[in-house]
Amino acid sequence: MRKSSMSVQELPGATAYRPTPPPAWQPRTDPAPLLPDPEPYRVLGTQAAGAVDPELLRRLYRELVRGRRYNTQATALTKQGRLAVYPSSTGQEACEVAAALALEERDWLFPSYRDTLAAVARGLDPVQALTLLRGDWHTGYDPREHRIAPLCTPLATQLPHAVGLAHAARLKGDDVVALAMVGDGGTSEGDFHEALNFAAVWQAPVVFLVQNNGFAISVPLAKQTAAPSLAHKAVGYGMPGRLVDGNDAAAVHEVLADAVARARRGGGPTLIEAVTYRIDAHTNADDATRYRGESEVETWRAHDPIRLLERELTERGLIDDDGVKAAADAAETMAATLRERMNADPVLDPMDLFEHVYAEQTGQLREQAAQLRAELDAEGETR
Amino acid sequence: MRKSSMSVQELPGATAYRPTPPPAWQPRTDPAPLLPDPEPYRVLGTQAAGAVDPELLRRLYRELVRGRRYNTQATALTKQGRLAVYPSSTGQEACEVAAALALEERDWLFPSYRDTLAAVARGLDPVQALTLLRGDWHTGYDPREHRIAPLCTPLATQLPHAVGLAHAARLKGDDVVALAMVGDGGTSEGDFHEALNFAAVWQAPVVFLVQNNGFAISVPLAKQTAAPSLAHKAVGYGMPGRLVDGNDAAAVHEVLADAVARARRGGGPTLIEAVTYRIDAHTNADDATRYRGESEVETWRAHDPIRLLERELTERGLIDDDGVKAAADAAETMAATLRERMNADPVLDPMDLFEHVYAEQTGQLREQAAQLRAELDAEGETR
Amino acid sequence: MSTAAVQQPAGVKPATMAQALQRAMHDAMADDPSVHVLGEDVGTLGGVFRVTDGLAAEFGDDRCTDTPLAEAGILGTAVGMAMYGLRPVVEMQFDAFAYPAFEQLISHVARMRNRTRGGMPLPITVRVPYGGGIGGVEHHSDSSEAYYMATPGLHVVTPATVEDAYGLLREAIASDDPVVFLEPKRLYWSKAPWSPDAPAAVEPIGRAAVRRPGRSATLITYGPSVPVCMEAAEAATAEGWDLEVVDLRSLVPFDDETVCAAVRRTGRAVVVHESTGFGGPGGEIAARVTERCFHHLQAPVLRVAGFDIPYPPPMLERHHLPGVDRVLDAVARLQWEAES
Amino acid sequence: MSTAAVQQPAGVKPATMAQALQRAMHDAMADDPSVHVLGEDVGTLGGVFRVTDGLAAEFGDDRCTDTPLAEAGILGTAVGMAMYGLRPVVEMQFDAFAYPAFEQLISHVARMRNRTRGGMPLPITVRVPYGGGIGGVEHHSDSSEAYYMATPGLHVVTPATVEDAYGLLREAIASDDPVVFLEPKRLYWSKAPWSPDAPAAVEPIGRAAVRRPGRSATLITYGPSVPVCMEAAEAATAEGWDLEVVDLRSLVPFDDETVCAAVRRTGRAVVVHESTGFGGPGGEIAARVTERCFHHLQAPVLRVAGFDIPYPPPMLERHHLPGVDRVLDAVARLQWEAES
Ligand SMILES: Cc1ncc(C[n+]2csc(CCOP(=O)(O)OP(=O)(O)O)c2C)c(N)n1
Ligand SMILES: Cc1ncc(C[n+]2csc(CCOP(=O)(O)OP(=O)(O)O)c2C)c(N)n1
Ligand SMILES: [Mg+2]
Ligand SMILES: [Mg+2]
Repeated sequence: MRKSSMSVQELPGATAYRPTPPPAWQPRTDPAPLLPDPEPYRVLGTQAAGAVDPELLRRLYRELVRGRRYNTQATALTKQGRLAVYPSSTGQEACEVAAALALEERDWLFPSYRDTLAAVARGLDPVQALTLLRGDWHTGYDPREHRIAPLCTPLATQLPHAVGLAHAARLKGDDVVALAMVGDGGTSEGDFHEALNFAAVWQAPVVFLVQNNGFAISVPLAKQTAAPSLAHKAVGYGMPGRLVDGNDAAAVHEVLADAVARARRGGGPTLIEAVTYRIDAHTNADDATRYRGESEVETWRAHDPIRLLERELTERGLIDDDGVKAAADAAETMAATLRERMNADPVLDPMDLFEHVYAEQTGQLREQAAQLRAELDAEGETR
Repeated sequence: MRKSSMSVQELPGATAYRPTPPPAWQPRTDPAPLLPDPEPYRVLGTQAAGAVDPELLRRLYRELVRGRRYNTQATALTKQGRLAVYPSSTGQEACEVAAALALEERDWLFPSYRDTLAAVARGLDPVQALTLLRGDWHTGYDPREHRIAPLCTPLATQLPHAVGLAHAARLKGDDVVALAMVGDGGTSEGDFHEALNFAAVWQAPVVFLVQNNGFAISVPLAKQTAAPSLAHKAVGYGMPGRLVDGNDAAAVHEVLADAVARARRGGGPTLIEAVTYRIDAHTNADDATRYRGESEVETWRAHDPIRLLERELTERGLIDDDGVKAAADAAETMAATLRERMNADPVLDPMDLFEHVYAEQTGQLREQAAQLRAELDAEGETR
Repeated sequence: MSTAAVQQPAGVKPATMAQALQRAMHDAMADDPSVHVLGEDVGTLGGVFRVTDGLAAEFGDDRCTDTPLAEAGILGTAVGMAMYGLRPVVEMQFDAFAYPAFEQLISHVARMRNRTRGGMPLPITVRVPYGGGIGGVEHHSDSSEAYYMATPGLHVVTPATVEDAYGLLREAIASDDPVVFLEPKRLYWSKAPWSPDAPAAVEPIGRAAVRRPGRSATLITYGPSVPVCMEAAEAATAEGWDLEVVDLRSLVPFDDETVCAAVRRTGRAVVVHESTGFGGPGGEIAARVTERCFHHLQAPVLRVAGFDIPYPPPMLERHHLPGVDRVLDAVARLQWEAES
Repeated sequence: MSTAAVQQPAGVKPATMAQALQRAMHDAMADDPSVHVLGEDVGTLGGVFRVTDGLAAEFGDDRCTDTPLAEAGILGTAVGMAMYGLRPVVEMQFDAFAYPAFEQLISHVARMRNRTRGGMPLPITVRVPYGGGIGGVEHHSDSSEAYYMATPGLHVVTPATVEDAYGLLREAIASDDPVVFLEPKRLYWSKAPWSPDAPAAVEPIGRAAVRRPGRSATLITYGPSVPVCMEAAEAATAEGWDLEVVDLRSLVPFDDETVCAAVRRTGRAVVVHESTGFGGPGGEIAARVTERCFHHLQAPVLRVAGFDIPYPPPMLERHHLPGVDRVLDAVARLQWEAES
């Protein structure tokens, strides 16, 4: 046989033919433990509820009640023209509150525009939380002081931030976990993918909480994804996916707390899908009747997070009427204060426009500031 | 009990407390069938090989031999300064060739910069395939004539194109499948994610072939992903993931052909990970010794795609020396012609710069073209 | 304006710019089955500004499609659709939400025709609601036109009138080139008498329009700043200035002819836009006008633009947006002393 | 230059710009443990241009990290790292491959300080090898500076000399603001005598440098076009022109003072850059110089730029790039007749 120039025998390193798998092949992780349960995890109304610290349940309850009142109050403020816009989390309070309560003070929260309640439940002044939506500034608080990243509007872009921060904290040897919140729609963005991949490769101490509230504005989940569940995306990054009933505050809290603890002990990131529902329209500016029927909303009202928890507490005698009343009263007080404070016009200085664009004002900005200053002065004179 | 304003009993639609899952919960697809096999699928050297049409095996063989020769010739052309750069697919010929052969003429191929061989195996003139890398123009062929999208350099950006084209074809009622090729590194890009999600939601007739060749330039797979395999990403989109030995041409061809057939009959997209290895450096400009040892390369040379197939054919008496020689000769002829044609300087017209920027040249471009024309004329005079 | 109402033929009623845009897509879809609309919430909801209202109902979900929430995916799949011969009209929900699609726009949409020597033109219209003045929270009011202008291969078009909204969008969709179609958000609800059934023909893409002739100085503007300049011109008469207003209509191609003819007539010019000044469109415009009309200029071409800052929060945006006073201040700085 | 070699103290040897950049990162990492380098292939390989060579070996993978292949992820995680007090230096492998990170850059990096009233500054340096002239295939030679210039909140810096490469990069890394640091690819291998152990101090970010004084006209330029302009100035002496060359060094902040002082001296100016002309940096520069120096100008400020086309293939790029002849042609068009 005349050896052709292309015969493989000529290749260096030739050895006997072995029908073996490709040399590099070894699955690096077993996919089985990464897969979410087939059904959303629930605690309330199940055996598991008995194991939960009653004080935690009572605390969750008080926060849910306060959270609902916060939502209704903020929505009312849009009608009074005191908020430019409000994306309500009514119906999603269990996720919002559990997210806040699952974190230690040193941890970081990365909220989206819908998650002002999570920030408030974490202890942020509601007026500061609502600054963005009132329109007097962008971020109304100091993120470092509260360890709450700015409310994020460009979808999913906060997720890589959370990964980077968690990674940096780990590199510095700090015991800090980042919890990042995103909607079902946000999971379609490239930034979601990139963030989860970085998190898994770096084994960063970060927890991703997807609130699947059924819609991205008008677009239902079925047009957003064909996946078995959003939690199933986890396996493609090599991190565990958990599926939880997002209206069951005890379940959300437990799943989040587990994931936070896992991240804290170096176990890496977790993706959690909380199945919930956006009871209100996308924002006050949206008209939800254009894309969904009232009967669907009704079904979900029957699965209300406050109702679920109140029943548990009542049936097990963990709360009495006074407890219920105290929670409601506290919520009312918060709402009254918020209403009153938001009814005051914020004091604004137009010259702030030129502050904090750079560490030091550039010459160009100084010129422009002078121009505005002169205009304002002239206005003042003619007033 | 004094009813507090926040008591859930007041919520409309209140019904009895039921510890049921959230109303909307119903997994939309069973994840089990979407998960890839735990080991890469193989045909050569296994029982399955007996079922493959011998003519297909011979054809694959001839194409692999020709493909390898194409790779060595193109690499040689870089040394002679006839190509600006060449990203070799040596070692990956099974994927390149199988991709071309799995498609019907009416189907579309979406190659990356490394996939000129797939285009050539599909029938594209090698000189046209290499135009980009020679540097006389960007895309050297008419994509519509050949149904081969331009070789794509920005990673993963070709994937949504493939989805859109496949979707458009389906909307038009045409029986057309798109096959998109991408590297292991490319799977980390947001565009990969968005493309696969759109494909699954739209059930577009598209097949994604990831050539996992172990590296993205110098970055090994372990720094790219923590997933059990890249094929496991499929489940997060709700499409099947397949894992295949990328050096086993028969296996790659079968898996691709299955996926193409599935797409053609309306079954939607498939993600395929072919486990292979980049034998050469990233391109001729790269120095692979900086990031990997020769012994790793040697291991893979022993799993050479041509060797695997040649053994199968020889041991089963499906090819004789003449057949081997004929394949080698055909490859040599192709290489000689290519060498000769590439040694001629392309005829370039600098005025082409202003062509095809818009359908109609703008006034601005006409001015600029006149300027260059004048410069060239002046140059001509002084020469 | 008041006489126009009297002279209106039947069918001419006040229409908003949003309605004219909707009608343009509607008519394009009716005329050409290859026109497809896609984007976030464009189907059932009809878009957050209702500009695609009714299209899905009339033409079906396959012609007007609610996509997953991913802008690079939207534009990237539109590229593939265009490769197969469709004419996608893509909606980016807000200016700043077009940024995720930037790579697809710059590296593919703008270059595909050139890369393939004309073999694969991409007749894609990318509709981008842009600019401020609507009280939007951050990321909802960017003027991103400078990015698109700096990218050869794209047409960049922006209507300022109801007639143009229809006419230019029809043209954009019919164009065999990709067009970034910038819709001034705060003009969506602006109204003018307009006949949807016999829409007036408009000048083609690439031609500027003199919206108001004048002899003292030329205001060069586009999109949301056109009404501001018209108002400024009106107010300027009190100062004895007769200002000309040129509405560019298309930033690419740029109508040097109309603009320069105007500036040569008046000898003075101010460019007005909402986009930040530094690196914004005004620099290019001032520079090219000066290159071409240097010896006709009595004063440098001035610019009135948004400040060089991130777009401010709603409660402060009025201080940022160029208004009538700022335009008149600039006109006053056109070295009129030389005149007397 | 020849005398410089004689006067060199020990340790001054020819160094390339790439080496100076490497050294700048090296020294910054050595001085400040919060400086982290991340990007594609920056670790083991030392970057495709070897600009990060040796950093991972010396400082470890955690300080110089090979990331997954995803630019938005790289810049997005860098934002998070900066939020936690680190000083990330991000490498984008090539100009066009920074586009996937555009949203992170525009919507977060540029605005975070402003959004948070100074509460959360982002001291991130984004290194972008840019421009052509290296025979790169498509998407490897873009001049993307116009996009960055049009974005308030970013500094945009680009060195043209070996000294500046070191000095400006050190400053960029030390800056509490985000800096887009544009590295002219084709100058990576340019050499100059330079002492890595006692690098010369350079003017800070925001100051332009007069690279060559002259009386006839001012060439305003930056980055890869600085050597072109120096060569043109040299050649121009044969025509009797004494050209001044101003190297901007930083596009943002822009040094109006130095530039305008130069133009006022000469009365004539040409802006030279590789980026496409239309909507490119030259428009802004010409416009602001004209606004400030109108009555000193003997001729309009002219621009020599890349054509308004997608970057051409390697074999044609020399026809696109502004070269000495094209600069001199522009100088010749500066209406010298008026002079005599
Ligand atoms: C990048 C980007 N694209 C589009 C938008 C406009 N937008 C704001 S909210 C929204 C829907 C988000 O849905 P989801 O992620 O499910 O969150 P939800 O509003 O339900 O909490 C859209 C499209 C945006 N904010 N950012
Ligand atoms: C968006 C983008 N970022 C970076 C690059 C530079 N680059 C070219 S090839 C490459 C590695 C790609 O690796 P992989 O996807 O595994 O494909 P392979 O080269 O192995 O075929 C990189 C980083 C690019 N082309 N596009
Ligand atoms: Mg949602
Ligand atoms: Mg690879």
